[in-house]
Amino acid sequence: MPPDDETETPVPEAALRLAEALLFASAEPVPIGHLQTALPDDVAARDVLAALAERYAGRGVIPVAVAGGYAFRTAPDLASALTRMVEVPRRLSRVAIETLAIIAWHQPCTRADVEDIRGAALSQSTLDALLDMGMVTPKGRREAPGRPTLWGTTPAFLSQFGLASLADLPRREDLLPGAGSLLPRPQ
Amino acid sequence: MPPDDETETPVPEAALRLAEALLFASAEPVPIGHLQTALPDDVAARDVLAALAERYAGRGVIPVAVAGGYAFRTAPDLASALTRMVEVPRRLSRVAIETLAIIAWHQPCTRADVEDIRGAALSQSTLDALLDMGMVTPKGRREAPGRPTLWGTTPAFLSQFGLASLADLPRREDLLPGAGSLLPRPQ
Amino acid sequence: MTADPTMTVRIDGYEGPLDLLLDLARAQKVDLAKLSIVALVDQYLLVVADAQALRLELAADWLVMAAWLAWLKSRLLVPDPDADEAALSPEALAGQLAERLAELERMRVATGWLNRQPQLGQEVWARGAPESFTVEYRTGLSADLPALLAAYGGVLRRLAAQRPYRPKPRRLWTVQDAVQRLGVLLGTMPSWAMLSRFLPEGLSDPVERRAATASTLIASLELARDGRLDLRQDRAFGPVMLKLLDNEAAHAA
Repeated sequence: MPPDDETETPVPEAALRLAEALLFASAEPVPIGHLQTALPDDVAARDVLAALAERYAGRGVIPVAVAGGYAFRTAPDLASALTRMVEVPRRLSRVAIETLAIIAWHQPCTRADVEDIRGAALSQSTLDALLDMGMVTPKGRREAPGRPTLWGTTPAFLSQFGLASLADLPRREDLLPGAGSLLPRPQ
Repeated sequence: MPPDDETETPVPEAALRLAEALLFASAEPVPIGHLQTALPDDVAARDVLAALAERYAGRGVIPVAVAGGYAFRTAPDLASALTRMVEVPRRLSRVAIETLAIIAWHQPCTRADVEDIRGAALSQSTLDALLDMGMVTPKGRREAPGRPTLWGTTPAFLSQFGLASLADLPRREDLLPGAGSLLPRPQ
Repeated sequence: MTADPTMTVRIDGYEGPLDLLLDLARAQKVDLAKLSIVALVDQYLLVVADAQALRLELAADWLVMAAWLAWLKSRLLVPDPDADEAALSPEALAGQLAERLAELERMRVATGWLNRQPQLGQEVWARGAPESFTVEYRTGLSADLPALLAAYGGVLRRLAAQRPYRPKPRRLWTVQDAVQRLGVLLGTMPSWAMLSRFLPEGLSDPVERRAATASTLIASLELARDGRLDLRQDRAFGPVMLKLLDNEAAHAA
């Protein structure tokens, strides 16, 4: 959530209620622009979201910035208690998440790129699982022999992992500290 | 919501958070018994729901008792503020647009004429739909056994299809050379 | 050479040569940047040899990697004095291998990072029963004139396909008709006149017009044979000219 301004203007309760209802009603993240259109002109959506975050701090459901918008999500620490109570879809397989990670950090990239990095063939069922869940989508073709399809991640990917944008992913260089300048050591 | 007991025992915050998250995440209303299984034995689901109702009193979303259990719902007074009207242009079915075309080129004509030209029965609902949309209108009756209704197009039809007058409709012969001799002429 | 003889690694459970190599590299417990490629090669070859001793069916890529690693090791230990300048040095190739392993390791770390994120539907949940405040009101039609024309064209084509073909009756101008018309008209034209002047009137259909032209030409040829008219065509494909021959003139000729 955006930080409060130095000069806090009290957010009208009516605006807070409206934002609360709007974010609650939607399963998908609500873009801030959409929220702003529902609010009176003299109330900034940003301020309302900040006030909302404050009000829900420590509660069972909290507003979070995700996939370019804002949405209510259950608090992560309730995971184990809720898992027993609500229906939980199947988790992505290890290979699927590894493939997703490679696509996320190397996008847009081809299936051959993924296979090259993993050093193993990528089964169609893995790609199909990611496609079915809407985690990846074609992003054009590479201008190379065979014009292979390029893949990239979707807003659903951001939503799945609770990311506001791709900028929330750690930088590739930071994933493996110390390996930045690899020197061959034959002996 | 159930009324508070006379003897109020403070509901633990953890129970309140869990109930809040469970009602939020469930696709179906949560039966009170189901909520109880998620709570410690010494905490009554009824008390938790009462405390939750109190906490959300006057807010944008409120826990309500609905058929089968409890669920969050948008505060009724906010519904109108949140409602967005989306215009969805209606698509005409293939049968409807064919019927409309036949009436346009052959008006005034009867339902039997349309059936004869299309070579298939015409349901009343198709004709009703065109009537509802204001595309066709009765144009008297044919002086023939049964005095069937004659149909013609309306000014709304002309404006829908951007025609100044019916004379702007392309000639049959321009649509399919030799078509003139194919058509059964009523009478 | 430096392979730990106590280390036993089984080939099954690895997704490919690179997966195994990365695991072996990790086992060196050094920064990947300080990786000993030669030690890595030895360990890999040992594992592959073990697998072959166990008569495990090895996919080709395991053996290709083994052969390439053995070659790389020999080049690293005994540099080729006649090495091609253009070719990559063994050190550069070893560096590329180390970089590939580092990238795989980075992606493994990335996978771990993603796995630690609270996943939607696994650790955190969205509203289970979202409420929609979008009201669709249906006004207007998405149909336009092309759609209407296409629909009517479709009806007409279906109709054409269903009905037996009845050719349009033709009004064909017979030679007899033409002889008769020539006889009437020639009397009114004392001088040369074009053949087209003798065609019946109101012929818009090109087929009927061509038929009438042919009939009139044949009729004029017959009349010319009988000595009743004179025919002339000044050039190929030029207009055919007709003139009545009166009996006296015919005698004179």
